[in-house]
Amino acid sequence: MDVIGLYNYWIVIVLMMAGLYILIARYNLIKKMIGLSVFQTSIFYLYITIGKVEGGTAPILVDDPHVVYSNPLPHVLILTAIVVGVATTAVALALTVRIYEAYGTIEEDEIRAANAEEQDI
Amino acid sequence: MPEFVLILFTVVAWVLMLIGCVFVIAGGVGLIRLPDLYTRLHAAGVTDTGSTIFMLLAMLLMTVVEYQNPWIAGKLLLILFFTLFTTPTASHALAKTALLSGLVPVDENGKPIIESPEMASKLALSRAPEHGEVAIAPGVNDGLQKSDGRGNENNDKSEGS
Amino acid sequence: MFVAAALALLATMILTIARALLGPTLYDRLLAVNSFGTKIVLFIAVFGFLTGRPEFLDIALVYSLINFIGTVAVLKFYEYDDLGSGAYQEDDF
Amino acid sequence: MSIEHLTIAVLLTFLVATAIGIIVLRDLLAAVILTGLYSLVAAGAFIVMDAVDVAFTEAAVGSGISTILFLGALSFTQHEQKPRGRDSWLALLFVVITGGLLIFGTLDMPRYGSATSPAQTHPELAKRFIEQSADEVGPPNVVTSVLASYRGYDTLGETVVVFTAGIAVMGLLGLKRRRPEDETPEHAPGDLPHEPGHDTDRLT
Repeated sequence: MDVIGLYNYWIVIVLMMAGLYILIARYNLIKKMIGLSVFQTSIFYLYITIGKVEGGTAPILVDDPHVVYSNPLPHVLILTAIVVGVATTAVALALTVRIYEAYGTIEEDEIRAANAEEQDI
Repeated sequence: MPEFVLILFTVVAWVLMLIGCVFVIAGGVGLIRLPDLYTRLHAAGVTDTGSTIFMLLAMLLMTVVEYQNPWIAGKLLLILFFTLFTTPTASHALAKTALLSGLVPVDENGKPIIESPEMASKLALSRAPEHGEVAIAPGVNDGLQKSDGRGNENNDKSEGS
Repeated sequence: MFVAAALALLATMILTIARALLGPTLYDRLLAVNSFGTKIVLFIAVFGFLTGRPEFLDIALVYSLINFIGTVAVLKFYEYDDLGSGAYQEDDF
Repeated sequence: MSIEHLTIAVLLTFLVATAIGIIVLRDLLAAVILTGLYSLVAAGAFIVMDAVDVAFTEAAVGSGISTILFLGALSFTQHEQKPRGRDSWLALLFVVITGGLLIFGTLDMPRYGSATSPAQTHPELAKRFIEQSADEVGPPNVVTSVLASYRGYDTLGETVVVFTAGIAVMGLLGLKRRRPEDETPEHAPGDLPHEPGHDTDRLT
């Protein structure tokens, strides 16, 4: 088994699972957003890992024709993803603030309890 | 540039870089081993300013030796400039906010220097004393004299680090 | 030379991360994060020389500024219990 | 094992340590601070892996703007409270099984840095961009060329998304004062200014 060659992927998966665990097991909505951003960054990492070429350099052209460049395409995709990611984070946090104003709490179980109570009445 | 100047530059760069490395590691160890926040600020200050100066100067010399590119040297100087301005400011703000929130500094035996968290926040809100002036703020002074004026000394330390 | 510096910086980063994770108070974590930022700036500069492409120093420059902004934003949040009425925008951008 | 491999391994281990710290910490402010650290470490690792533009954006957006957005949200809600979620064994089991399956899946992935992986050898994509973008578009930074020219519509769509998000945040929070001492929502100004930062990034 090639540890150096696969280490990046393993770490990406561990990070993904860490983010997923926060999303599942934590009830606080802001904590969930933090988990989501941890998950997001691990995906960025997966793409950049795929784009890297051994012995390559950053895809900024130099005069020397023998230079090997890393793959620029994943970088472009991830640039877009980062910006879109922060936009979604902003919307989600705004939703959280609204939820707090409506329910007085940002804990998922308390919100559920409040909803159930409302339906009973 | 003559050969011996380049060799001299490289040697000096080596020495500077080694000094920088020593500072970096000393700061890191200090960050772990020192007892409380205010002492750890000193350790962080060693890496933030000391090692930055030495390492960036070493890199500046290596730029002269290897690349002769004024842009790289300019960027290095800008990094040095900004780091020297921003990190002490951040440290100062950190110490001041910690004191304001009532984090009491302790001496080497773990005994608090300032009597209570409220005293610490009062101390943080007070103006720094002028030269020869003892009073810090009305009310704070009594508490400080009981601890032999060491709180006063500590105020200077935490703000200057 | 640069390899030695990179190794020293990596070793110190380990200690700094340990402080950020252990740190009993929030200020300890903040101090560790701030210090880590300075170290990563130095590391990027050293790494640029190591790989022979020191053009990337401007990234290190941006890092040093962002690091400062982040620390000051968090401290302002502590001190005034929120980010203040719009004042953080000037700090930030 | 070269210094680059060592650096990446160490930085990745930092990432895992920080992620575990985020999971364990109950204090939201500490978790937000650690998220900033996480982004900073990730950005450092991106530089080592040649993605300078991504590192630039990640440092500015992930470590700068995201942290400030989180702080803004915390200042509107209860910031001193602790998240109470249980350490659910079921969740842990699910996560471990999913992770195990994914790790099993990675055994067939191209190795790190492989120059013969499908992503590298597809003849019409990366190779063509690197060889011809200087003639066709101009700037020496290939990422800039692809972002602004070959995938220009994609970037336009991204701008639309950011604009929509800004409108959504304004619609959600409204323009009324939240608290006596505050004005306008903090998010709306917060998420627009990263566009200029993004542009300067493309020029590098």
